[in-house]
Amino acid sequence: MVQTAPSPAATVEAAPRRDEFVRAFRVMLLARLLDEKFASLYRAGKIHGGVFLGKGQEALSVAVGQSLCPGDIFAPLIRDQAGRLAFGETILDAVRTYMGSPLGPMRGRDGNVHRGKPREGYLPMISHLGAMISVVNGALLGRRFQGKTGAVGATCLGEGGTSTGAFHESLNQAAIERLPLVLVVADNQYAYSTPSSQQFACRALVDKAVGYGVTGHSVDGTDLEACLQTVGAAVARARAGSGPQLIVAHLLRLCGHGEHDDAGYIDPKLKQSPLGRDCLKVAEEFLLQNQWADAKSIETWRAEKIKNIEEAVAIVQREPTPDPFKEDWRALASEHLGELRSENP
Amino acid sequence: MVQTAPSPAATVEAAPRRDEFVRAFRVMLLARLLDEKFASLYRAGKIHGGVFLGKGQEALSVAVGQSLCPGDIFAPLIRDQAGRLAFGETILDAVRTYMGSPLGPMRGRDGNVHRGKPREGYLPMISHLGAMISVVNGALLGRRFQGKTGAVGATCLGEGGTSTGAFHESLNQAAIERLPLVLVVADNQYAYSTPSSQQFACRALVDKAVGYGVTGHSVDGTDLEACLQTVGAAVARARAGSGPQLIVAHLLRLCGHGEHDDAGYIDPKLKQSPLGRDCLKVAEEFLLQNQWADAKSIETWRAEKIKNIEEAVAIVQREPTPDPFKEDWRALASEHLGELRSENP
Amino acid sequence: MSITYLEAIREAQARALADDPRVYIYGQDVGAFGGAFKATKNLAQEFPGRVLNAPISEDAIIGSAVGAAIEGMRPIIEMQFADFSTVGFNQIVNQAATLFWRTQVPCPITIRLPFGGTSGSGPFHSQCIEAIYAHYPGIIVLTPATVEDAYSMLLEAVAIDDPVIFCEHKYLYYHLKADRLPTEAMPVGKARIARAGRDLTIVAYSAMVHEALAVAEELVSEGAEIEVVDLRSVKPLDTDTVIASVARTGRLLCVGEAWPWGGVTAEVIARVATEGFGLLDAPPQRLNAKDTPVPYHPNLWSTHRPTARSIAVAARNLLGL
Amino acid sequence: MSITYLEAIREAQARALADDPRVYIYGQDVGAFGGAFKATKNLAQEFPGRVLNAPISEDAIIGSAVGAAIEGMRPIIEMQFADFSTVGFNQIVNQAATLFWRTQVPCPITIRLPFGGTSGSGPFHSQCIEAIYAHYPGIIVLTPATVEDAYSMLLEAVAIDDPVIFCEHKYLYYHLKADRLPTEAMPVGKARIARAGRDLTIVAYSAMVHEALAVAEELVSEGAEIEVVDLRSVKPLDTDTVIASVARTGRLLCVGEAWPWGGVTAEVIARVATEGFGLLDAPPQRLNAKDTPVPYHPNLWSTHRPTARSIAVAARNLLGL
Ligand SMILES: Cc1ncc(C[n+]2csc(CCOP(=O)(O)OP(=O)(O)O)c2C)c(N)n1
Ligand SMILES: Cc1ncc(C[n+]2csc(CCOP(=O)(O)OP(=O)(O)O)c2C)c(N)n1
Ligand SMILES: [Mg+2]
Ligand SMILES: [Mg+2]
Repeated sequence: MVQTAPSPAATVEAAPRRDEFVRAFRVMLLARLLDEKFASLYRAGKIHGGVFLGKGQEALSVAVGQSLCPGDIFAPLIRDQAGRLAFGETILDAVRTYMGSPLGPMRGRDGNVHRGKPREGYLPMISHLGAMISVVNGALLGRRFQGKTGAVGATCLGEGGTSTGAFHESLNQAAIERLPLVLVVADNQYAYSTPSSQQFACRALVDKAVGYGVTGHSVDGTDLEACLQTVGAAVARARAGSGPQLIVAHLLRLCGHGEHDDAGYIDPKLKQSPLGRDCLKVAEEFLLQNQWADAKSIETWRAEKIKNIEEAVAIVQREPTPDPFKEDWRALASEHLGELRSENP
Repeated sequence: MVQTAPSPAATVEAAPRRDEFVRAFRVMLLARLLDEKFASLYRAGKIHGGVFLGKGQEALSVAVGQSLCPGDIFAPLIRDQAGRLAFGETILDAVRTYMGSPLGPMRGRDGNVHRGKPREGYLPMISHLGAMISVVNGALLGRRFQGKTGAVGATCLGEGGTSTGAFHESLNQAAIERLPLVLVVADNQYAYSTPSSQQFACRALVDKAVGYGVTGHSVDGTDLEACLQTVGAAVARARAGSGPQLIVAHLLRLCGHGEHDDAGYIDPKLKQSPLGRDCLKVAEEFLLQNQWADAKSIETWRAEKIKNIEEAVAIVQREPTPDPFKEDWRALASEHLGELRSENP
Repeated sequence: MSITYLEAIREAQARALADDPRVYIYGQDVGAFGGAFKATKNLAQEFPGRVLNAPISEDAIIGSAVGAAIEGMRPIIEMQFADFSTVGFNQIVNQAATLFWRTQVPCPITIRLPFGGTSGSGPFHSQCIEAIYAHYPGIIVLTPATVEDAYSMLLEAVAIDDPVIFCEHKYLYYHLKADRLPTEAMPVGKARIARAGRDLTIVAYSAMVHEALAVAEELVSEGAEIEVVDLRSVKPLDTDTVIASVARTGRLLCVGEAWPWGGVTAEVIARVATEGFGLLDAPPQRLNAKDTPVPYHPNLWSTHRPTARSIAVAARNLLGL
Repeated sequence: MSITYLEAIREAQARALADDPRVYIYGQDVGAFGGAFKATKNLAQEFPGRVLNAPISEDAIIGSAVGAAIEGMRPIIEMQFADFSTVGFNQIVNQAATLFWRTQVPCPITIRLPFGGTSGSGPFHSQCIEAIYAHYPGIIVLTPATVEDAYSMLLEAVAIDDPVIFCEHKYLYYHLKADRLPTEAMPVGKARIARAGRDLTIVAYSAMVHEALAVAEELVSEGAEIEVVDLRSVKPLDTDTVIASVARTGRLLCVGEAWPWGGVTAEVIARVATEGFGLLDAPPQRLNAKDTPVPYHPNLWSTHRPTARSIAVAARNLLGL
């Protein structure tokens, strides 16, 4: 897959590490480019509703998606384009959901980041922060009831989301049941406009772990290699039966809360600090430095991914839009228990 | 107040300590006797609905009520008869609420442990566990807005209540706003029938404090002197501006969840362990040992309190019961915005 | 042999656990203790590992049920009291209720809500909140009024591929007895003519069915034949049966133990008025609890909710007696 | 000069803060940022220390407002979206709503819910959930439809001694403009005849008022004079004004953007059917959103909710046009 010849520095032991890194980098790149495409479609008025990007969070996110195996469970959040792709989401599904295509997994009923395929262990978030964690717990419990072992469930949250009662109840629930849950918190310094100082008062978010009796991990979210290692280790621990793992990654959101937001409130000092580094650039430099890839291959990858994205967008733009007259307008699986009265005709 | 002559052991410095202890003991005794009266009224079918006792928790509870000053805020929970009395509740108010008297603070509209006088800083619990903490926060915030300083807000919870989202959100909220909140958790080993092992998985509940950035305190809840000291110190810290204080007391519930419950599920080993000691007996022995009181005075106190209780019950039993035709059946303070349609005539 | 409404609920759960390995029970104190009301008595012992105590975390309890349902399980969740479901509200109305519509993956969870007033239980252990769930799309809300329905509808609830709010009335738990469990049952979604009559239709559900039946009995001596319709399920609501009854009687009184604004009685009257207007010989009437929290003292409580006494007054008014 | 519905809400808050030292604002991002919709723009700067950012803790946000109210404050709480109030639900319906009834201590808190559908917002940022609050005793639920009402009713909400759910429609935020802020206003609790007519009464509230007005305008050419009643407040509900209108027109269509079961339309029709039955010349009708979550794609969204198009169909049916 990697198109550069192994550099002298790359020993035999380094090869898997390199492969993993390169694989992750390529997904990050794709995620960034796809996010940028969504942003430009948004600016062009081609997307209804909000657009939420993961800029600056790709290293962490890809590490989560890539640490999971088929059969695992993943409930990503709004800034997880990279993790979604790494877990197996297709570009087409992402574009279809943003554009509201009836052929996408949400069929135009739900949109943007609210997408998933529950049957494939890929859970579609609802908007209420913290609400997906217990759903992952339940999926893991379900597996346990069925005697299926070995699977891990991962889910992502912002530091703002840790203030929800749902976060607390579900992490505690996972701890009591000793579920293989990996809860990944991206402390990106802001919840919308609210700085972390107005969100929690503990010295470090990871200090919460001890109060639940779960393992805590802290990681530099701008450093892909660190993310791969920390998340990989946490997933392995969970899989091995060590119970829930809480990962807190430190980084900065490098975009607005959504594309409608210019994020003028972000402290410039933070942008200049190590937290403000762009994980994609850092990873690219690392690649080049280690000669795990050269500039040309990176350009090739980029071009290739842009092509893939443009193709997907072109396909979706030719697809029909949802037809309200073909909708069954039924919220129940039990057809015979539906009601169709006093509604909009 | 103390009717025994100072023992030789009681030095001048010990006098305030002794007075505090004796005062607390007498309230504990009253609380226990009042609880017992409620239990016997319940068995006699004279109380509608449940009866919830604080047996085994009086030392902790009284320490909370007694550590507060007039002007402070207190939101007790179901096992806080002692704390309520120490904070200034009258026997009559307690009896009236249990009996549903229209002359009580809840006027028969609410009953048993759901009582308080918000205007006096004494907040009436709703049943939903954890829900009172943020109300205390808000009262403290209100004081802050009004420039009133120096007050502390205390509230009580069981270890089971720490599993609620409300506990988490409100403790975090208090920490962010650095409110003078004292949150007292009685880890009495069970939430109804559920043992602590099925309620949380951290090694010690007090380990939660660090995750909120608040001060944690741990105390033997069967030891009155320890409770007075620990709670007193925490209240003083809160008052001095050190932000929220989380106290976790270890003890055992020495009664059923309610009087309908024989608590057959309680592990006999726990009953035999130090946790299972009866704080009232321990305090009584301590009194006698230190010669801070003799058996005779304790008997006198007991008789006196029984008399007070019987008098109160006799009064309440002669009081009218609520008259539905005198009720205004209005849930709104804004009379002009009420509606009276399609209701039960 | 005789079996109570509460025992019927236990038996239905025992049978569901026995018949279907996908069923499990989760809730506070439902394990070895058998639940606050003993609705799961001995089930943990009879079905080891399938009846789990939960922490006091209603949000996480419901959320986890959705996750397990996605994986093919059929959880039965016990809320200790219906009133406490308000802290799990979001997971019910936004997570469970939307799953199928959003993803085509069914969400077969049954949430048992011990609900309704009993004397001395006060504002937070007495509520009838079926309407707030029925208002949301994607949820089925059942309100069995008999021992037989408690049993058969709970079994059906577990089999239904959607979230079911199962409102079991605490007053009926011990007060209602039957000789045996039913072997066949009306399907969910169908209302039942609890008593036939031709002068007035009283539509009721849950505990109020029994108050209505008492009134029907009482008013016989005054020459009135009252038909009592037991809704059984408030969502879906069997408008056809209600309207057919009104077609026979020409008069409608709808009784609910819940608060007035937007409750079952509003929905029933709105349906009859819009779809069966011409059948009404007199204005339809409704009777609800008073619009205040549920009071603690029995004197107040028995005035707050409709009773045979107040229903009889309304019925006589409607009948011109 | 022209002022939007959203600006009116900002101005009302500015004035409340200026006039009454007991008022403060608390909610996510309401501080320096000015709120997700900019409804508190510059207020933190203009009123230092009185406009506070909250953590993502709806339960604690509402609970704390109740505590502050007990101490004599008059908090204004902003929920970022109405849909997220479901995680603060318990504190609203069980804590705030019961305080006065239980203790005689008033609970003057205003909870602002940016609510209602906008294109592309999907199932969790579009909901109309006024009915679940109106169902509970002890709560006032306001639904201003005009810039003037947004301003005056919000000011009145802050002055009211009870918990007020203030439903501000996100679609109206930018779409609705007025020349100036009102200097006098109708009181809360009174409905408004938004347009007089004699053939049909359309009862609506919030954004639907404008759809109804468009229909009234449109049907003039077909010879129909439609009266439009803007409820303004859904609890209390001004039944008298509605019934007086029906007395004039004989026909009633009630329109709501919420789900059908037990919504405002059910309550209005139930009231008119029970109290104004004889005034109706035809069965009353109602029109609601479809009984599914609110869809994301504009094609679906605009079919899910009532619009001038679908209201016109229903109106023509009722008028026999
Ligand atoms: C319960 C709840 N309240 C409010 C919101 C509105 N909201 C959406 S995203 C957001 C900020 C989230 O911040 P954080 O969790 O730090 O994640 P980030 O956006 O920084 O990735 C808020 C308040 C919500 N989605 N859910
Ligand atoms: C949110 C909520 N869920 C459930 C209940 C029902 N309930 C009342 S007391 C109780 C057990 C409480 O245990 P704990 O907090 O340990 O207090 P303790 O009774 O031991 O003093 C439960 C589950 C409740 N009151 N509130
Ligand atoms: Mg953040
Ligand atoms: Mg306990």
